Amino acid sequence: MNAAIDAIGLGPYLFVSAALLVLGVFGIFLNRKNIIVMLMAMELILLSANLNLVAFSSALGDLSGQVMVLFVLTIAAAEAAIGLAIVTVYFRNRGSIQVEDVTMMKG
Amino acid sequence: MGVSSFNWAIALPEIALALAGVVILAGVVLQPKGEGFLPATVLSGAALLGCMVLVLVCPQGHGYAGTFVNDGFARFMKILVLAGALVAVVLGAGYRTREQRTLPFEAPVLILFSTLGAMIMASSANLMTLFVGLELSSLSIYILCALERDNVLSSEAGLKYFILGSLASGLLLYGISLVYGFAGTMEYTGLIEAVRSAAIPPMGLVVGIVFVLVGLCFKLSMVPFHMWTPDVYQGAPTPVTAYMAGAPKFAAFALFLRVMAGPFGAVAPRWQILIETVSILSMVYGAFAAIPQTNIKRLMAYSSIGHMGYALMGLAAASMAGLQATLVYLSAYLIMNAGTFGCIAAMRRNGREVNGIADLAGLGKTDPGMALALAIFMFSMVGAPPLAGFFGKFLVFAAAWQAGQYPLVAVGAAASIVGAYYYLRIVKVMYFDAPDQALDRPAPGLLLVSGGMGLATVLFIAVLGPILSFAHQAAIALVG
Amino acid sequence: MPTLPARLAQALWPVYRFLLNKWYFDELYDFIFVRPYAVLARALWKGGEEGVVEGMPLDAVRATRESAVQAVRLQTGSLALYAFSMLGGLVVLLTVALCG
Amino acid sequence: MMAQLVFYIFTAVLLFSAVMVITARNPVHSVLFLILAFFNASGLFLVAGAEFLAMLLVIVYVGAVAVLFLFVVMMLDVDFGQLREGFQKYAPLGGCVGGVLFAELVLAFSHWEMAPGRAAPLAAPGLTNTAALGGLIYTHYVLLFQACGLVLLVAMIGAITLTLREKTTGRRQNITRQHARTRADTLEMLDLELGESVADRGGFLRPKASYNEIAVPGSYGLVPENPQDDAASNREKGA
Repeated sequence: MNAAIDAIGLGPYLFVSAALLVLGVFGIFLNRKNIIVMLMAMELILLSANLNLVAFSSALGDLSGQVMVLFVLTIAAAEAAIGLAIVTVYFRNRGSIQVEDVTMMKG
Repeated sequence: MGVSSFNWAIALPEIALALAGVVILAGVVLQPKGEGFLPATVLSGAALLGCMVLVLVCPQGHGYAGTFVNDGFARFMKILVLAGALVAVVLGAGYRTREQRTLPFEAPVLILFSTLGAMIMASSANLMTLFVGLELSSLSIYILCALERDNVLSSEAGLKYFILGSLASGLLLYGISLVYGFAGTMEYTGLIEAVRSAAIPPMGLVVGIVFVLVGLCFKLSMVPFHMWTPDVYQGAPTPVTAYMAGAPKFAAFALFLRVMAGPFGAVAPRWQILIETVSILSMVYGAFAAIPQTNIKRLMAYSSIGHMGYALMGLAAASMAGLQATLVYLSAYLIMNAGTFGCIAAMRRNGREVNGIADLAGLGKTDPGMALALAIFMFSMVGAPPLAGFFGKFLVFAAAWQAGQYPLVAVGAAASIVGAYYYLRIVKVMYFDAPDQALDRPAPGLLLVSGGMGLATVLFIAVLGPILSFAHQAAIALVG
Repeated sequence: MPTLPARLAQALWPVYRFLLNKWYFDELYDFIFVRPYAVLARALWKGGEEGVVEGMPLDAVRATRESAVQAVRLQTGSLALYAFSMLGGLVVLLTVALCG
Repeated sequence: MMAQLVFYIFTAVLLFSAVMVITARNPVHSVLFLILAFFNASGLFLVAGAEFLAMLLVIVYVGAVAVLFLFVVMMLDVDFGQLREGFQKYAPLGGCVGGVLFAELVLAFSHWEMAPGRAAPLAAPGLTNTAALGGLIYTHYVLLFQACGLVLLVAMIGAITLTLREKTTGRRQNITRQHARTRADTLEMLDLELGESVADRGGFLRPKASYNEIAVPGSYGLVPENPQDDAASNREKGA
């Protein structure tokens, strides 16, 4: 077990990650401005999960959590690239990235 | 960990598929513009077929330091996934016509990579494998949805699926992190021990399980995590929709069964009620919301929501018979779903794609063959004997009844009756409404898919025995 | 005495009428059984058959259709609402799992 | 004590910048706050003893992902003044539901229990964090490592297929050809009668076929099969 996390304890880390998760979720469903802000909120959610994994990995003295974070970072980077590509295509077709304009299909 | 115990060979199909994908991509990129689609399709189809053979011959066992497992269950699911992907690739070839060259050559290659992700999901023995496979599969699908880049509906579908899908995988990942924090490992074998060792499951573990459940329910489009389904199905190019309704669903089911019956099996009482709830909601919502639809792709979206509800009933039964019934249900669903999408992809008038249910009017006179095939699929979806859908539904209902899930059976039966209304409406439109202008002649690839699947739907009873025993082996491999 | 029956009939006129009309059995039958039955049948035909038996599936169909239209109205196409429904589902499932 | 102080400073800035990411009016500010959030999260990783991941977060996230966001926000010609302000209609209800979620999470996290019968931890004593991780991803997790490589390949395919336009809007020249041209094949002198228009003679907007000669194939539209049609279509465009 890492000395620093021993002093701080697991609780504060989990609390921060829970707060980040809720903020990220808020960013996705309360925001009405811009789709790119939604993608950023997604990054916050992934960050909260990463924070959890690192904290647990450190507290357990087990490295597999950190390996998982490594993979998640890779995948999140790929996800951001794809998301931004899709947003670009959407913008070229529609001329807008307002959240409330994404309602061509419904019912 | 010695190299010999690493068991390289058990991932042979995956490795072969990955190499094939890279080679196809590299080879086709060098082709002149616009000429790469057909070679890419043919090669991808061949790769998927070859991979199916490899799945059947490749050795079974655990390997890769506990991250990967190849057992009877994985084998069953991989065959389903590969068959679904193969159908989608063939549909893509028939869908792209001289007039409508909207799909680029990357489409079959992306389907191939997505299938690879789905196969990794089916073989996961570790939460990390689960996540990586799921993301490989989903990221390819996000791109596939938006692939008709000059079509605003397609890019909207891609955008919606991407945002909601990444939200779901974020929640899934959060759940994985909590489960890891409880158990100290992500391997299923370790998780089983850890979960069993806790007398009362602590709150943190329960929260983690619920988050994982939600992430998987999203992929299966279970109510209330289904909202993306109709929009994405409608907007995505038809072969992509056909793919999405098949292979990724099977892979998500594979994960669902593996994770819930394996690591979290010991705390089944905590999550059983959740599964029953989403199963009931999906059956009912899928049946009701399909009624006012006028677009056949949207209708199929609601239909798939309902079907996933029925298939999940087998898991809610929490018995060996239930697992087996779910697997048979999925096989039947694969066949009738692929056939229906073969017909939908063939719906063109004057070279332009049409998707309205009203466009099918008079098909019984203008194209009796296709009308007959579509009618067979619709009756099969209703669950009329002796078609494929009947056996799936019957086995699932029987398993749920034996397990004492009477409310589930009652709701399922009621939803079936409501569902029959909208499936049979299509038959009515085809045979009794005044013929409209005739649809174009379908491409040979599409005829092959719908004809073949129509035959399979009718003759399902002939292969029921082997499928049942295959499913039985798979269920045994899963539960032990 | 050929006049005896006539006189007898005259003397016991009401009885004679009673017997002549076969104890008013037909009328009685008509009053007790036929009429109510006709009324009942008519009521069932008009009210029951057309109203209830034929109407009930119609009502059920109408109710089904209406609830279907309502169900579809949830599907507004708004991304934010879709995400919100997912979160709502998550919270409900979480609460059920934690309490159960 | 020192560790706690550092932890709480990082936490405070992290949460503040996360709030700003989702509430800032200008998306560019959101991206900048996202970068700040990543820096602080990397600090938290450091406190927890994950040095390699902390550095990776700074290099990959701040260096690549956040800059990609910034690039796209600026590339898309969005009228920031028109972006709607405020939250969705159901914000109060949404806030309550989110609050319930947060409360349940905090409740579950207040006494974190670990499984009594958990497996032996996977650790590599005596190695630095980076060396240990490197050892693991190339041995235990090699399959997943390769699968992640495929994820990146898929992302690359996607980004290229979706956004690369064959029909570029700009007209591009083949520079060497352009340099090699002489005035004679470029300019054409016309003698016009009084009242006659150059348009009647094929127009001067595009001097005949020589114009297409120096074009990068495809970037000037289709090469006309005969110059007469080209001139006609040219006039239409001019009109």
